[in-house]
Amino acid sequence: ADSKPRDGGTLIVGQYQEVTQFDPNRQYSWETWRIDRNIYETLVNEDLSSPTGVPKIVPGLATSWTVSPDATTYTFKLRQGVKFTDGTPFDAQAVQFNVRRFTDPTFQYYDKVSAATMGLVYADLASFKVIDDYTVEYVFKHPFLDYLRQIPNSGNAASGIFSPAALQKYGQDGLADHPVGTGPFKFQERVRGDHTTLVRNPDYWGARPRLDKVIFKPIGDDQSRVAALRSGAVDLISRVPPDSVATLEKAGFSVPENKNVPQIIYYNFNYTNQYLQDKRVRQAIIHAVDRKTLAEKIYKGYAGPATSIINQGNEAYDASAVDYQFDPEAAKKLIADAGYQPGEVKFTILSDTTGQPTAEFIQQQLKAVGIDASVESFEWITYGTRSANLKPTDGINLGEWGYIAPNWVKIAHNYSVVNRGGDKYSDTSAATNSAIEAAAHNPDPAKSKELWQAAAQAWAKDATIFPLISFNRYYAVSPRVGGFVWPQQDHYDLSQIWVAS
Amino acid sequence: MTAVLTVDGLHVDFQLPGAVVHAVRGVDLEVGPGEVLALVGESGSGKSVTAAGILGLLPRNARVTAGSIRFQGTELVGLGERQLNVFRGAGIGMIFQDPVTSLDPSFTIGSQLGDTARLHLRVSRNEALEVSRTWLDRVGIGDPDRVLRSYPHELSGGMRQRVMIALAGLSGPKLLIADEPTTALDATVQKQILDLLLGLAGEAGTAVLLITHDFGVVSHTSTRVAVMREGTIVEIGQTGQVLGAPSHPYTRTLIDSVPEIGQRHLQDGHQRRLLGAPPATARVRLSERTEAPRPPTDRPILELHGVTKEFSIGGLGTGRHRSTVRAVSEVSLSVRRGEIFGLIGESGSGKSTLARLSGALLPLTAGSVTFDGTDVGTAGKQGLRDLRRRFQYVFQDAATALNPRIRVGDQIARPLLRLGKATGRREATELTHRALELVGLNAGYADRYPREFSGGQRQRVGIARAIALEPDLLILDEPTSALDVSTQAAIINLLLDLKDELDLTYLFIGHNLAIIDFVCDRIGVMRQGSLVETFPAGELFSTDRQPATRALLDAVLPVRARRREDLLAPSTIKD
Amino acid sequence: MTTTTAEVRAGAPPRLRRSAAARFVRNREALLGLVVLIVMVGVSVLAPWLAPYDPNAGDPDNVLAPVGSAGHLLGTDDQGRDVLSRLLYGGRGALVVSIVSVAVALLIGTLLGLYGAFAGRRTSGVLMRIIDLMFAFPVILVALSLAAIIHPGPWVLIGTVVFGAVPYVTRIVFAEAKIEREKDYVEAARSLGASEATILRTEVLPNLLSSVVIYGTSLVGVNIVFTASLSALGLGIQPPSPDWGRMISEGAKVLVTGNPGVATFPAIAILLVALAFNWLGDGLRDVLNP
Amino acid sequence: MARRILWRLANLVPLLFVISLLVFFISKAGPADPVKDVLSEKMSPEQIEQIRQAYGLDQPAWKQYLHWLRDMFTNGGGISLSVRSPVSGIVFPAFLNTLILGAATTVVAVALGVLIGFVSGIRHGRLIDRAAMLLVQIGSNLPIYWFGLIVIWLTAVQWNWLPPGGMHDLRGDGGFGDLLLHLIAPAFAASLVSMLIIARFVRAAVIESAGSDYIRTYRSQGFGRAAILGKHIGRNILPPIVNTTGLTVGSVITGVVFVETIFSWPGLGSVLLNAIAGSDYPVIQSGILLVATTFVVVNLITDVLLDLLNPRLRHGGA
Ligand SMILES: Nc1ncnc2c1ncn2[C@@H]1O[C@H](COP(=O)(O)OP(=O)(O)OP(=O)(O)O)[C@@H](O)[C@H]1O
Ligand SMILES: Nc1ncnc2c1ncn2[C@@H]1O[C@H](COP(=O)(O)OP(=O)(O)OP(=O)(O)O)[C@@H](O)[C@H]1O
Ligand SMILES: [Mg+2]
Ligand SMILES: [Mg+2]
Repeated sequence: ADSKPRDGGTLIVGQYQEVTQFDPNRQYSWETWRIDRNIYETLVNEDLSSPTGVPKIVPGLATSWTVSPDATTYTFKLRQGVKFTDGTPFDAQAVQFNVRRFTDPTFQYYDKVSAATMGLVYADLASFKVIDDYTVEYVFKHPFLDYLRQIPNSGNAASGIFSPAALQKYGQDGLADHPVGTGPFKFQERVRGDHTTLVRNPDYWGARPRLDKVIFKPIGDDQSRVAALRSGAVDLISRVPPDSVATLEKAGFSVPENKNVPQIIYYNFNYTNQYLQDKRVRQAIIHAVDRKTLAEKIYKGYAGPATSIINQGNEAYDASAVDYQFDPEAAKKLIADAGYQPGEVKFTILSDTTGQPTAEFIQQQLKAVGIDASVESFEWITYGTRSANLKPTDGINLGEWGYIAPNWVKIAHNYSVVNRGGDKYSDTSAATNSAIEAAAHNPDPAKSKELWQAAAQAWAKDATIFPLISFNRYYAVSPRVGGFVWPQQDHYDLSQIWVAS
Repeated sequence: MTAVLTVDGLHVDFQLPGAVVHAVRGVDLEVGPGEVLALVGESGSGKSVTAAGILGLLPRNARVTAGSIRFQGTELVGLGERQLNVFRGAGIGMIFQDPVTSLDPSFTIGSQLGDTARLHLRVSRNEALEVSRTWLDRVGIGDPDRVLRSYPHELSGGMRQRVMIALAGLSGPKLLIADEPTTALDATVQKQILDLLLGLAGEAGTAVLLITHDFGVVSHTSTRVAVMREGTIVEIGQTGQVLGAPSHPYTRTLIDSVPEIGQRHLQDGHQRRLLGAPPATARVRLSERTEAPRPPTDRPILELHGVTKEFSIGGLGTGRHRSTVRAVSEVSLSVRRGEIFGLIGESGSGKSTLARLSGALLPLTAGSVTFDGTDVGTAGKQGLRDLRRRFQYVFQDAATALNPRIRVGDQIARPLLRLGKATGRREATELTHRALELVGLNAGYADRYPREFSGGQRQRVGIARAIALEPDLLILDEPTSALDVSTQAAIINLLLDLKDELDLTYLFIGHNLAIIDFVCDRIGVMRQGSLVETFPAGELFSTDRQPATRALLDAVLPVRARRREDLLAPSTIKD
Repeated sequence: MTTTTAEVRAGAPPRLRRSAAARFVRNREALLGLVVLIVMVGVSVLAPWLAPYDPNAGDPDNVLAPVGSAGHLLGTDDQGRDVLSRLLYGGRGALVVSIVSVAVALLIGTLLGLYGAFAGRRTSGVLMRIIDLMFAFPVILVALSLAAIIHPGPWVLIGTVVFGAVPYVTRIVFAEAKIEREKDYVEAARSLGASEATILRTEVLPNLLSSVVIYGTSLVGVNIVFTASLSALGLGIQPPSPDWGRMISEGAKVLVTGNPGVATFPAIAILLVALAFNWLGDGLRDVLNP
Repeated sequence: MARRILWRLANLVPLLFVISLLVFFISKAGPADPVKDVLSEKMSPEQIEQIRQAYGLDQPAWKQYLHWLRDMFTNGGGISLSVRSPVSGIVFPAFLNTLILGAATTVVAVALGVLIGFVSGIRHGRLIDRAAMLLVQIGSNLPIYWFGLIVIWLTAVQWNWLPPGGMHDLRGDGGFGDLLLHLIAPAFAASLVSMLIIARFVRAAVIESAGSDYIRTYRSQGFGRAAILGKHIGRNILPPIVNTTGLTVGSVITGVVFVETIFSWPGLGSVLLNAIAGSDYPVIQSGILLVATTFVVVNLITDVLLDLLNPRLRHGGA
């Protein structure tokens, strides 16, 4: 890691999942965006070169921008002279094509799937205008302070700009396999299940990427991924199993620590379960679980307890916020108050296999307060479908998400409570909703943090979400690799990384 | 001149789980060059085991516990496989008793003969084929080319046996051990084969150890005879002397049991039995129940009309063109209730096939079979099964007709239960034991598996299985070919007694004309798939017989010179 | 019958064969297999009395204690649960599932294979194509569908294994039965009035037993492992129930870094059971089929 | 015989049709909803509904089936519902990779299985027989999750002999030698079970054949051990070998999912697993149809070979 920066070479990244697809409007999952963002760029970027601090918003495909005081209108000056890797120019028309694809049902290239995915960010878009060849304007119905943060966001609904020509050429479904953007690397090939290769974009407008080639390889099995890193087959892996951290470090690999990454593990409640419709039971559950011990003992300190839905790394993070203390006695009392005998409350904990230790830990702790939970754990993909199709006997199910932008509170509340019909079972849902709306539609940056924290606190009252832990080790890097930085974000910048020869 | 083979005090034991069988208990033998030593004896007396022991080819569970075997002065007992291989084939040739199982089912006859030829004669592939063809010709196979390209299962019993002989003779051994080489052969071919053996002995000085039951064969072929019983040699001496003046009582019994041409079991209304035994006065039937007497009818019990059978051979993967072999051709025949119908004919003439067709064990190519008024071809599954309890088979190849994985006791008892002859396990077991005893086997053998029997014992198991069912019609395909003469006599007598008692009908296929002549009421002669003639048994020697029949008769070997004159038709006897 | 010379041989025939049980006992390997199995079953049944700890109770302060640590003979897993206790309990599901499912699969497969070999060409064709179909059907899909209908658990595993193994058994039996079908003893049995069904059951089956036993006993261990993998997909025995298969897939995480015992001991247990079945099978074959 | 082969191939059509129907309706009736998956966790019900419409999933099941059928013939199976990309591009390459692994596995299983079975059979009851059988019994009953990791750990991490997984060295040129190197560990691991079964069958067949009367005949003619073993015993044990080999090909194609996972082999197993979990029926359909075709063809070849190998069966039964 301490060798001199060097030009050329190939970096091989071992990912923990097969990536979804390289269509910026349809893609989802962090691992996909870690690739995609090298192909597609966004109007604004985050500066990912520092391991600490909320990344600064910096120019990307836009060189400058203005935000109206009410935070509804965003005007971007586009960078000139930029070309997509297929040679077509990047300009306001291209941006318009992109935006219309997922917002304008009258557009020839409108795509419902993209619209559904991108709705997360653009649902409130009132209009989009091309001012001139290099100026575009987005107008939102409500103040949207976090829009700039959302643009380069990861996971789903990132606003990467693709080449309209490519879409026209390959079709709505074809773009995914023939991605064309303006990024530092360009797509070379994807062998499904095996690898994706990117090569340096020689015409890149920004700083020349050091690497000739980056290869991403999915290795789903945790142990195999670690073995691949150790044997030198890959240079960088994500999702280091906590049990491997110490050995990897001992073997000379670096496993950077970052306690401020916008990532949180939490549990959703299933409101079709009769017991969980009672807020006292939900509160009892949170009281019953010792998140500190979970983080320190089961995860050996490679995770930190999360006691608020505002994840660490979020702009509105407040370390002192605690929803419910670890207090088994209080939990027992709450259950008794709810009218249940010990052992009467029964439900299933759904988890993916990586979360299984957590689930089993929770199960044991619930047992101590008289809740009889069983665990069902599934492979990641199976789990996804299973958790999207809950049965009334299911109790809580694992979630993993998180954002830097504080409107994460709204997103999370929507999905964990509103969409699941949880509002009915919370006495304070009206207050929570209005607090969230107030924060979301607030145009004043100075007040933003405060409002979001208040919203989160209002939400926590009736225990409709169960935050758990955040990981603080995630990547492991071979000593061959130089310049790797794990910023406060759930992706990283590859353009300035180098590998030793 | 030293003996080619010397066996001294040979003892062989079989280790069965929980028991030891002393199969051979001190056998001494000597065979000199050019000599033919005949080994006769009771079925199960250890002849085959002795023979196999010489070549070191005993089954895994057998041990030579004592004795010595010297071939041209070399001690063979205790030699390893590799050292024995020096002698096998080129030095000592062996013709096994059961040609069905002794030929490799996966290779053509040509390939099996050819391999041996190339191993021992060091000839090219083509020459090997030529040698094989010559040998098939020498053992009297008429169409060697077809046989060379055939698989063992496509040949008749006699053809397989002759292939076995060719296989052993091919490599020109100094000592030839022939274990009942002619049991499945008709008289003509038998004579041809024996002359071949004599030729080998005479010209090449080959020593021959000939195991046989047929005293005609003994007197025709051998210089000396050894008589074996219960694992030991009870008498040994010059052929003429042993046959003429046997000293051991067992030998005498044997010789007295030899059937002679021209005797009939029913003559002038008098019942006779072999060996001068009287017809049974006591009941011989197995079951206690009495059958309802059958309504007397004139309807034939079995009727064949224009029965034809073609086998298709060749085709994809066999390296030869698809073609058909006509094994049975337009045979019409009717067997009356209560008669014994004999079927004779040269080997491969279609007798066994015809028998199988009669019981609908093979689909017909053309024609019809009627059993007691029911058309077998259209009887349907259930109808056929109903018929089957009324006719039974004794198959030619006892070795393969028994299920190798089931104790013989069960193989006899199960059909009894199935067909309602016995009402419970106990009764079935009892009947099984009785049936075994009737054919001269100890009831204790019920516990054994087929491979633990001698050839003749297996054959008797087959007979026991069939008679235990007391069928109306019994098809006997060479039922006594592997039996020594005294056992054979006992079996024949048993069959006759059973028939009297139960009014059975037999279809009796055989090569031994004396036996056929003795037991049958009517006789049919087959040749190349066709039934050439049928006639009452008494007219077997009449002068207007077809040439095919005459040829068979002409080849019958006399047992003793002094009996020649006794024959009814002396003019037909040749030396 | 008075004249048979063979009858001269007097004396009661020796009973040549010992009873099947006696022969089985003499077969040392088979006996060893039986003993191992009995011990395994016994331990599983007696687990509540033998196990030093509650197999599901984790101790967060004592995770991944190494083999031989004080109080935990075989160490603890990543939840701090006692490996020995889990090992003792863990055989219950594995043994029941694998034995039941293999037995059922053998039964069905053998019946179908025999039937296919003896039925008419058309019936046999249809049957064997159905078998092809079963072959091609991913067992995972079966498992998922079953899990949807009857909830993940042992029955899903049994159903899945049966579905997966039946086509194999069927084809093995089918191919061999087709060869047997042509043999003379079958013809003989037919002539002895046996119906086709009887021939299959009492005549052909004993000749196939060796193959069936070989295949069946090979399957037992394999299927314990397979069901473990299904459990890992969330379709079988659910955590935290101790189950050898699950213990292996969970223990694999800490195989190299942590306590290798968590996965290794159940692996050895499965191996022992599998070996025991193999021995038992070989012994059984010798007894049934000397 | 030739007619029979054609007939069997013609059978393929209705068979595949039945399979596709079955698979379709089972995946429809299954617990999962193709649109509700990891992604949908993070979507509102309206968004999910939109996607559902986009893929025609709001239509009645039979229409969906017909659409799939049409897609099958017009554009290679349509679009995957969960991966949203053409099915052919997902399934074919993966299937090819599985075939490669399957072929290698079969070769290893058959070669080693026959060798071990043969040696054990000849040395029946001796030390080497017992040792060899014990070894394969142990080998084939090692849980793959455990054993595979140990193999990777030792060969890749500790000794650096073999790659830790995957099909190619991503840094190399991906030549044939490289592929072979990557095949060693997974093929070996995947072959263990079949190897045991083949070894046991071969052993039993050798023992039976070696004790048979016709082998006694060859021995009586002084054929050397090698000739008898190689040609005659070899020929007579071919049927069980062919039969179990056919089964091996089948079992490795469907059974290597776990091996694929551990050795990061980009095969059909994991593709199908994911598709099944997500009720992605276009992918399941195409995948299963490919597998089914392979099975039918392999079974057909096996059956024909078995018949050809048995002189009594060559004419298609008596
Ligand atoms: N594999 C075996 N296991 C046990 N006993 C056997 C075995 N083979 C033969 N025997 C027994 O050994 C004795 C001698 O058998 P052998 O085959 O030598 O008789 P044989 O004289 O050739 O009779 P046959 O004339 O009937 O062929 C018989 O009693 C037989 O039951
Ligand atoms: N399955 C078959 N396939 C082809 N040809 C066969 C088959 N079975 C018998 N044959 C042929 O049919 C002919 C008659 O055979 P069959 O067994 O009926 O003769 P046989 O009269 O009983 O002779 P033997 O006295 O030698 O037993 C022979 O030429 C034989 O090769
Ligand atoms: Mg004999
Ligand atoms: Mg015949």
